[in-house]
Amino acid sequence: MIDVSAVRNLFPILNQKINNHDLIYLDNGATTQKPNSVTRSIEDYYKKVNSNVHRGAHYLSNLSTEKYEQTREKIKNFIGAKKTCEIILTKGTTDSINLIANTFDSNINEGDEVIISEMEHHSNIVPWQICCDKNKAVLKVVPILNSGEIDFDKFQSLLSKKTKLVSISHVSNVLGTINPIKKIIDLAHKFKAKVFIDGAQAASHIKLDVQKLNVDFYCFSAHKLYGPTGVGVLYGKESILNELEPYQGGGEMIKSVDFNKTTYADLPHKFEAGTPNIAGVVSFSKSIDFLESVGLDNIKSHQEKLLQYATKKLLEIKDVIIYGPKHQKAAIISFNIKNVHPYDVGVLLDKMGIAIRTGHHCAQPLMKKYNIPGTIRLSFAVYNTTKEIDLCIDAIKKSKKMLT
Amino acid sequence: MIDVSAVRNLFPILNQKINNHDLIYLDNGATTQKPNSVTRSIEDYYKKVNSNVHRGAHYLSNLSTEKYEQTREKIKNFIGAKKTCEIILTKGTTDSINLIANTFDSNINEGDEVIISEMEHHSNIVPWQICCDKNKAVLKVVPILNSGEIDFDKFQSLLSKKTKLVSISHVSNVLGTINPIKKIIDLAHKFKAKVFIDGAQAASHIKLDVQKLNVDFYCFSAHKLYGPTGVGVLYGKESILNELEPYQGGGEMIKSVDFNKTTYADLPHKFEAGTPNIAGVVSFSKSIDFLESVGLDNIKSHQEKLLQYATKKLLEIKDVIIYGPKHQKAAIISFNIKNVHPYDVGVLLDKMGIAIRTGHHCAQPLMKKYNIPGTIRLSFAVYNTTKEIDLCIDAIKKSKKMLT
Amino acid sequence: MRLIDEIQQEIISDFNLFSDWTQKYEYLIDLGKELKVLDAKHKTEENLIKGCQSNVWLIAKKEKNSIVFTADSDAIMTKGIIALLIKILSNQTPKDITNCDLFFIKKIGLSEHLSATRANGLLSMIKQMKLYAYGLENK
Amino acid sequence: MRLIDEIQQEIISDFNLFSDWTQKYEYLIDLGKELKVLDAKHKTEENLIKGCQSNVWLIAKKEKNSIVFTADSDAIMTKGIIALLIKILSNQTPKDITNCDLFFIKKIGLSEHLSATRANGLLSMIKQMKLYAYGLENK
Ligand SMILES: Cc1ncc(COP(=O)(O)O)c(C=O)c1O
Ligand SMILES: Cc1ncc(COP(=O)(O)O)c(C=O)c1O
Repeated sequence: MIDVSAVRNLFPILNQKINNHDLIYLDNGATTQKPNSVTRSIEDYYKKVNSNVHRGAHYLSNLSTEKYEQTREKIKNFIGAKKTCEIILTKGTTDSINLIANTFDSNINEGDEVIISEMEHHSNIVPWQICCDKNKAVLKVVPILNSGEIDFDKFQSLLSKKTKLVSISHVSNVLGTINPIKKIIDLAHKFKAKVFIDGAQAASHIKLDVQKLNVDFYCFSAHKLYGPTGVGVLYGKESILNELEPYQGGGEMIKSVDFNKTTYADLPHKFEAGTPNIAGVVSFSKSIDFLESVGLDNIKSHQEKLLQYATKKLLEIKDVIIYGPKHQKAAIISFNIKNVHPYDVGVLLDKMGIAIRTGHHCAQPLMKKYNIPGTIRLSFAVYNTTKEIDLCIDAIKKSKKMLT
Repeated sequence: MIDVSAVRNLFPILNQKINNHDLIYLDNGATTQKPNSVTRSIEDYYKKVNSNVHRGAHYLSNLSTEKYEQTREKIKNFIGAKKTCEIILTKGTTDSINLIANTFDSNINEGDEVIISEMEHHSNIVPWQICCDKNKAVLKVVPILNSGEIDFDKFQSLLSKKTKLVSISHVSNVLGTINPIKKIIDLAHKFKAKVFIDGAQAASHIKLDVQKLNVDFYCFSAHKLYGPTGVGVLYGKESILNELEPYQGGGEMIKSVDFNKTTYADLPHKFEAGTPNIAGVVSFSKSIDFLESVGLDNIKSHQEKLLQYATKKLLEIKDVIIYGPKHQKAAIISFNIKNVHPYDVGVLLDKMGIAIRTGHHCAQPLMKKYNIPGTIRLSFAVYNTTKEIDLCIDAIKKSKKMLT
Repeated sequence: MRLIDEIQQEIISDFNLFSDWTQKYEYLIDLGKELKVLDAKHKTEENLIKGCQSNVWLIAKKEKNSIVFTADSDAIMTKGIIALLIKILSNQTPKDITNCDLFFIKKIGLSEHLSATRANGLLSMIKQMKLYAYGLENK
Repeated sequence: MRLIDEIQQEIISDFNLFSDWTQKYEYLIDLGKELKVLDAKHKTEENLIKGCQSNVWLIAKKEKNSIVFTADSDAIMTKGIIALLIKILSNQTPKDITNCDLFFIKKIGLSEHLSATRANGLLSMIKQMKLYAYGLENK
């Protein structure tokens, strides 16, 4: 059980007034708020440590490097990786996916296939479109069922010897669907395809064990895990990462540079060219501390409770249509009200201090599948309460009345 | 004239004790310290604004987007660009260079040539090596004179119709050389070659006017301009940027995504896939405020004074060899002491609380040219004082005595 | 036709009567509902101004010396604001449209809807209206 | 040969005599200067442990039951620490080398030089010494 009010005390932004109402922040799928410890850690870093990493021989630069590498170690343990060198620090999920789409493509040749699903975020679509275009490979799309789940039979039938990579989200940012990634990974491996899992919406509440999952690549963004903006994680199996060419050149990603022959550094530095977001990375370790002190399982069950509660309340409103599965679902609800444009609801809720997201959620193909311009999305985090949901439901009712 | 002690008050880190000595931070070429206003702005952002940009229809996400875009506007004015859409926000100089090396390469075909110089930072070498390799183009290297200046005659003779791009640093991070970029740009343009200027070491003290310079691309990192880590700027002429394919896919860089046909967003969003380092970008506007309130010209003349003073004092020490030009030089001094390894000096200075950098400074080809394992580098910023230089000189003398 | 600024003043006075945001937004919604719907045949790709969330369709016709705008949106709130804009700008001369300053937006507290960060296509619509006016003025 | 831990204790006692860092570092520098130089022919790519800033060359030979290390560096401070390491680890049995805990480093306040963030090749050298010992033990 979580003491929500104690948790809320760690998040000063939740005391904001918006349009004369207490802020109710239900846009956690877009980004989460940050606990004091994260902000303080950024401040501390700049006021006491700031120096470039991996470069100097002086006290502060050593300290900076140590703190930077400690985060890597913490991430390694957080996701159950075997070695720290398998943790590449990027600027976010999108950066992580592009990194692999641009380097793993050495394994993708003319006629090969990459599989994604119909529910993917643009960040897990466009890089593969570009990658397949470039390599004359074919992008195959697993359709989803009306229930919002992957059509597993279709997935199975799409797999073949031509499949080089499967890239699927762990949790859909629109529907909340928790995909059966273990089954997907095991099946894909039978065809010697590698599997990339976009964990942007999963890592903040699902305990990971990348070794047990046997996943080849996994990624997420710190800003959706109560961490800073501009920091992302890419996990990759050492043996695979070692085979890939670097993505960006420059800075400390080299062993030696010569106009005739440049050799690259070992993992993870090979993939971390240039001065990284040091303050961000250092402070991200405080987010992981926060997650672990509250406990991922506690976060999960708290969010599940909110999900159940909000779903029930929403369905009591006439003409509400909820998209997505009934079970195996994360704390994300996408819905619409018959004959009402989602944008209008967003505008009115905002007037009442409620921050939600409306629109296509960077998943236009999914909108097309449901033939809708967008959805109204509520997405919950550890600091949300059933009282907030009550207020939100009231506001939705009021909006509906105004709009119809 | 600058009131240095007033400036120093804005930088709390300068009151640190390192190894029982007052910190003397002379590693500004690697990264600069941050004024309170920048740190405070990050804190404010997370405590009052935090929300994702370009996405929501709610109050905070609008505010966040506005603040993010205000920084872009400020950067535009800071460097004299014509339009805000010419300002691409990246994660740093290295990211900016890689972005262009990966997209401008559509203009680089087999047999074409890219010109860089012998004094470049690895970040302005390796991306072009990879780019040329990939496109079967030839990387040409302008040698530098012993004085540390570009061999302009050689540069002229390397230019030809085959030259598609010239990429040169505005200021060398090792030698401090201020390159004659206006001359380089004008000459290259005669051959219809585009010019990329790596301004990492220049933008904090040289007033820019990219339109007057008529430069095609210019880039720098916020963290070297008293700003946060993880933020970079890429300026590009609108007409050229418009012609380039996107670098990364995902998030808000699209107009519409369809499995059959994806169309990309307009500038600058086309090049900004994924959630950016919002807090970093927002706070960078405070760095520009800081630079403008002190005044770039004041910063420049203050640093020049430090440069002159330190150079004179250093040359009074027997067996000191300074690399680089005597004039047209930024506040960076690279030197060695005869028969002493630079690393040893760095270690001893560190013991005395003095943070400098030793080593190859990510410019191994330059080290090779001078046939040295590295240099000892002092690099000055607006908050440094002649008193700090005196203490540093004493420490160098003491180290020399211990080591020889 | 009355002057653009006169109409704006009138709208501002109307809005001043509302005591809270709910009334204001209900009024906007009503305006949106009352807006003459655009014939389906006009809802073409060509007339579309794509916002990230809601779409706007805009048509401009020259009648004598003035320009007549008709427009539509899939979101009712956007439509409400369109109705106001049409009230003000339709049937005005190209010159007046090009030169006008739409100060009413700020005065009635709707500037958030017309900021660059809003993904509703309204800002582009205003730009487009001025562009049409400019184009038709110089024809 | 005395035990590894005995030698470490002795070094710690020696260092305890110094009242400030200058003395300690001067001592290290002297050790570095006194270290038997490595013949140029041994300074091969193969024996090189490349640090980002200073290089280390390391050679291991088995003599009877123990291993003899010789090493060199281009930086004198690195050489000083190498001299200490050789004092402790050279002429010891492979087993003792593999199993030893180099606690003296921390005790005499040099751990900063042997942290993973230091670009002097020393840490890799210790790893390499243990690796050699392990390899030679099992031959
Ligand atoms: C001249 C030059 N170019 C490029 C870089 C790379 O900048 P960053 O590490 O911020 O990407 C630096 C900084 O180290 C530099 O001095
Ligand atoms: C499932 C999914 N994938 C990818 C992303 C992109 O993450 P970011 O914007 O942090 O790069 C998101 C977040 O919007 C997401 O929800």
